[in-house]
Amino acid sequence: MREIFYSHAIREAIAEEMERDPSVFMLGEDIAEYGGAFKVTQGLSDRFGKERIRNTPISENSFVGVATGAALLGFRPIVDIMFQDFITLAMDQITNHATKIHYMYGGQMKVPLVIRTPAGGGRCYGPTHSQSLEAWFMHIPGLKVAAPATAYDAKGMLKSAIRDDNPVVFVESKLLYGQKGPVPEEEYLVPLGEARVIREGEDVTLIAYSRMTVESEKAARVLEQEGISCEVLDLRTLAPLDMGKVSDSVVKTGRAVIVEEGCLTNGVGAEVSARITESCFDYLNAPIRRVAALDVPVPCADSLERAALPDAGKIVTTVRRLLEQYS
Amino acid sequence: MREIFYSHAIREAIAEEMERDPSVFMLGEDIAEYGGAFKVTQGLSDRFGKERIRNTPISENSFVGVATGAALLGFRPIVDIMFQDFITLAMDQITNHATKIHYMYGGQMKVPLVIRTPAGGGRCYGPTHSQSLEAWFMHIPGLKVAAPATAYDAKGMLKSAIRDDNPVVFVESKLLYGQKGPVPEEEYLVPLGEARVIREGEDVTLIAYSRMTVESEKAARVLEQEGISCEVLDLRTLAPLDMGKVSDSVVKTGRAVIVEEGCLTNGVGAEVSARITESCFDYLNAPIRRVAALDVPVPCADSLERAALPDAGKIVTTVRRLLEQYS
Amino acid sequence: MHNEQLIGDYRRMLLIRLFEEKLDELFSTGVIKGTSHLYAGQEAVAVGVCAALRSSDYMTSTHRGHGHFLAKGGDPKRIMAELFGKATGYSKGRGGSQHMACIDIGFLGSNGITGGGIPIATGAALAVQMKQSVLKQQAEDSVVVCFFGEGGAHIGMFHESLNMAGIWKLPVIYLCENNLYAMSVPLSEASSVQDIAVRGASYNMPGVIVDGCDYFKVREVVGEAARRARAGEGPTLIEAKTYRYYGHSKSDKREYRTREEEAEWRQRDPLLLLRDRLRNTEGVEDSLLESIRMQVEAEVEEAVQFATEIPEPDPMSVMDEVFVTP
Amino acid sequence: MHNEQLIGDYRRMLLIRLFEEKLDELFSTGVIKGTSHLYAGQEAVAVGVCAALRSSDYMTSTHRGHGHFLAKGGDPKRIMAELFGKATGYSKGRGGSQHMACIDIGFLGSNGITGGGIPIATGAALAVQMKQSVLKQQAEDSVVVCFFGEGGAHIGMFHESLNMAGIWKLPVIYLCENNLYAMSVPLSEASSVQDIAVRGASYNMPGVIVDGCDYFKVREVVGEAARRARAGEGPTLIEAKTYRYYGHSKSDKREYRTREEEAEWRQRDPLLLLRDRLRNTEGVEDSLLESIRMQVEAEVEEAVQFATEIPEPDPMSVMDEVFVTP
Ligand SMILES: Cc1ncc(C[n+]2csc(CCOP(=O)(O)OP(=O)(O)O)c2C)c(N)n1
Ligand SMILES: Cc1ncc(C[n+]2csc(CCOP(=O)(O)OP(=O)(O)O)c2C)c(N)n1
Ligand SMILES: [Mg+2]
Ligand SMILES: [Mg+2]
Repeated sequence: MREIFYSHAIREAIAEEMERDPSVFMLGEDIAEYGGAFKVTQGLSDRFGKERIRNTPISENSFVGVATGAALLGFRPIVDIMFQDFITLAMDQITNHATKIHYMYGGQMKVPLVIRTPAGGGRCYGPTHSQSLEAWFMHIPGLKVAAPATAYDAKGMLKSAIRDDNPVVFVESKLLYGQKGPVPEEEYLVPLGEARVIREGEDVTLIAYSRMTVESEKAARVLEQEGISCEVLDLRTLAPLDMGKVSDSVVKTGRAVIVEEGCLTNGVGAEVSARITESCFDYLNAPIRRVAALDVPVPCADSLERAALPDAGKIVTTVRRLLEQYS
Repeated sequence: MREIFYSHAIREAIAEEMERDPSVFMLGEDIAEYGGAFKVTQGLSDRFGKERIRNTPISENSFVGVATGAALLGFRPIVDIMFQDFITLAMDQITNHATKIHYMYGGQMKVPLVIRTPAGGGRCYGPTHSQSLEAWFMHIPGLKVAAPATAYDAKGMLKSAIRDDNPVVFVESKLLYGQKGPVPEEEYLVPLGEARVIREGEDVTLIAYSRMTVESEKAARVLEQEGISCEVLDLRTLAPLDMGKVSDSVVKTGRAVIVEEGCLTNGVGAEVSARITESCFDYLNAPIRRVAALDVPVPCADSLERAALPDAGKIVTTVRRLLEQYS
Repeated sequence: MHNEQLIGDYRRMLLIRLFEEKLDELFSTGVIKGTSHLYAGQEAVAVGVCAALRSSDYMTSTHRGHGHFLAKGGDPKRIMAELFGKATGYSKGRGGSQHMACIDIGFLGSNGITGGGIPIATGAALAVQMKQSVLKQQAEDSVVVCFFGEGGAHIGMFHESLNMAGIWKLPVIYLCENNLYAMSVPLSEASSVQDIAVRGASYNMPGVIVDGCDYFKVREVVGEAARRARAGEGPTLIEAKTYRYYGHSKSDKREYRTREEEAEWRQRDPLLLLRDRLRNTEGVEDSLLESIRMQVEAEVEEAVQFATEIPEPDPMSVMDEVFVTP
Repeated sequence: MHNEQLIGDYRRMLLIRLFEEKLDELFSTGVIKGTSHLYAGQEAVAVGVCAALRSSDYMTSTHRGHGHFLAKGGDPKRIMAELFGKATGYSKGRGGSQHMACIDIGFLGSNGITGGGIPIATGAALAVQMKQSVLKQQAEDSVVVCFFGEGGAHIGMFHESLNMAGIWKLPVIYLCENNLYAMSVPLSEASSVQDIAVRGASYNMPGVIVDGCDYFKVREVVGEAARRARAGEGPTLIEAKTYRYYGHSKSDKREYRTREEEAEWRQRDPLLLLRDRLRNTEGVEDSLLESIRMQVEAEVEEAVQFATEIPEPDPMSVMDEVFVTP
């Protein structure tokens, strides 16, 4: 199968859906000729015109609201929030409008809206350009949250998100954009809400999503050398959470380590941990551990950024220590 | 000891601190003559003038930013966000500025800023006027989050918050405003970051904060009749979390139920649960349970709102069931 | 033959007035819970606006939305039912006073967040424009009217949205109801300018001031704005100077303004102005006016009756429709 | 005797230019990581502004902040150190290019969020005003200058903040550097108006346009705005028409604009304009200009040297100063 970049997979998803459905269009800063800050939408304005690949002023809250208004009248907008850090500006329109409209007005209207937003650090961009805030979105009823780890999933899940009748925050990873992976030529969809075991193992389940899936796999390979067998689960969608898959794996291994790039406290891992405790208590052989960013703004300097963010090495250390204590 | 309203306790705290320190002032909508939507600041503009109890236009993000700017130059502003639902508009200034400035600029500047914000439902105000979003704030490094349950704590913690050199989100409860409690005439402080056991018990620890502390106590009284002995812990501060107190109690009882008014998924209880599992695993006799709002916008109609929000009855049911399963 | 539109619109203004007066009563007697923001005093704005528009046009509203909704053609029974928190209310009891919509009549929703509807209206206007240009629905020439108060004119979304509408020349009318107060805060304390309309120039759109007590003047300026919008000439900002008779919400004692000021505005009551015109220029007899009043009173009573009798929402339904299910 | 201020300011403009040129080199050779937004081309704005202000006045800046910081008196060594991610950088390596401050010289910070500094500047101005009125520090008459780009003039915080400054008559100067593009997006695609300055009228403040290539004109209009501010007459919005020579950030190939346009602007290079003036009107000899250039080149080299040699931050310090500890 051909291998393409994660970023190109996203571009293909957008192009295919725009081709298929004239009501799909994009709003965002610098997405037209410039192709977006990460070149994800490059070429799309040539192909679909600048009405459908529409540059906006720097007005995050309102262009999310504009997309919501267009969705009420039958369009399926895709909004590009250039860095996830800027989504802080749009929390009102996301929380109080886009996600509430369907329920709050008695089910009369729907808001098929996708908000694409690259998260994460590792590029020395500093505190306002490196955050992973997706945990917030899990706390908002009526919102789906997708966070693919591979080019294949990025394409298939984005296509599903665009066709979904609910608002979806689509978390991309800046560092994954440049990673290649197999993506079929023919059309396919990856449904939202289904986690995936990407490596089978016996001793401990590593639960991750987005870029941390890659780090978890690396860690699993290292640990294998030491005789520790890790099952690696890619959540893929954070809301709804596929707790069935999580439980199945944790029941099997009896141990869970959750890995995410966002800050530890009240991160994604908090919810996953709480649910595992609720559902798998009788099967747990060890406390659940979380590997996450330190509770600190993501610093700019390489040495500090590495210290703040999780990586394979930190996962290895955590798993190793857990198995020493609870083997 | 005299008993005063929770709302009056807050007013006293503000008045005392404004008296004590001329750099303390308030910004917010309708806080001057009108006294705020919940009359908390009534009379303060008469006493301190409208420069220090300053009405703002409806501009949440910017008046939080204005307060931040004033804090950089030595003031200690208190911002009133009329309903916590509107803090969604200010997430950028809170997340990317107020809380990052100290760290991000190398420790040169500080932002002593208090953001008062009433949360919660129970008044049939509907989806945009009833939310409890405090879990988000625990995910922001550099931010303290206080959520008092009594008039005594409201006063003492607000005074501590005003004197704190860090930004503090101060979560108030609309339904508690009208509750009375003992408050001494003489000055006192309640430090931030200390939880409190408000009822001792043996079988299970109920962990709550703000209004849910009251519901948990009610539930404990009911359960006592059935021979179930509950320890009730009031977290008081959500960030930093006083895990020492939580662990001590859970180690003793072996069971924990966490209660909050916000939505279940990625709520405060998620983090507390994850930390309990991490620290008390060997002492847990039962899975941790969470009692929280359903993952739904808070509906307006009384019958629906009751169905969505947690209360003593739901706590009782949860505890009862837990002890049946894991006695 | 009388002028049917005028009489119909007078009737609608009266319906709003009596509906709100009834609500005031129901709130103060505790029949209705929650809160509510009454539209009485501003009727000529909502009804004047709708008189200039087609029923197929769109509208977004505010927290003070009952008047807008009734003007747009909302059913008083189902609005009342929503206020009573009942299952057959427009929002099935979930939204209450501040959150009602009816997509079928183009009413895109009242809104509990001040200014929150401004970008949504702008997006609806973008959708109308793109239906023409992208979806090639040549006949589509709807207009979106976006209501907000002068207090809402200070929030960032106002600026961001009007800028986008100005760039894209969207078919939208920004209708600022300047009733002098945002809750307790008078215009002068919250606004750097006396007239919100001057801000049109910041977005390359006309900024028009109109007497919001005068149904005819409102209808006229909105008519011109709608013409512009349909002709592709872009958005208009209209500021209607008006006044709300009741407090901001049910608990407000109106201490921030004088009874004299209130009395002055009452002298230019929009209903009286229109009634006098009907009498003097249109030759409408008092008997007709009287019978209209009786009809409207009955309609309001009927709405209360309806709302009282229908069932509460089933608590078991609380989680329904959080998501759209295929 | 030469005009020392002019020569000093020329020197400072040259320092900014050469500093940014050096940075461009360091980025393209991979010596520096992360990203950076170069100020070259806009020097007359930052230096002209500071020429009109006192060193005790305050400033907030943007993502494109090195020029502002150097103009305000920032130490090139510590700025460079921050860009290198080193422990003695202004932000101890935590902030990087977009997040530097120096409270001691009134530089309240560059800012990675477009428009994010606008309310902060406004609040600083409120603090200045309240130091006078509430804290009775009679001598306090500082001014705050708030930089932002024309792209930043479309975000809600611009509107909200200027409205508050207008109401409260704050001592603040809003300095919009209109360099025609926000990343790739030209003014005409992101703005409903051609001149941002017209928006002053929305907040009851003067809106002034100035040639941002002309140090003298910038100094003059800022001088008048500062006088107004100190006299309690309130804020001013100034729009400086300017141009950035490099791409938006390091990866930008400038495909959205023509080389001809760039060449045209280069003809009115702010440094050349000031140099000619120094030569022709002030009688400054080429030898002096040459020695200034050599000094400045040395200063930049010294900064690079400094930044290269000092240590990386200790990874163990990563959690320091998340909170202020008593
Ligand atoms: C973002 C936000 N901030 C504050 C409020 C609280 N609030 C509700 S209505 C109102 C005043 C609105 O004034 P205006 O826009 O003039 O409308 P009016 O009530 O006069 O019709 C305020 C402050 C809110 N609902 N939303
Ligand atoms: C809120 C926010 N949105 C988007 C960005 C990404 N971004 C950084 S600079 C920039 C363009 C800013 O343009 P302008 O204000 O004109 O300043 P200039 O770069 O031209 O100096 C954009 C879109 C950001 N940093 N913050
Ligand atoms: Mg008003
Ligand atoms: Mg620019």
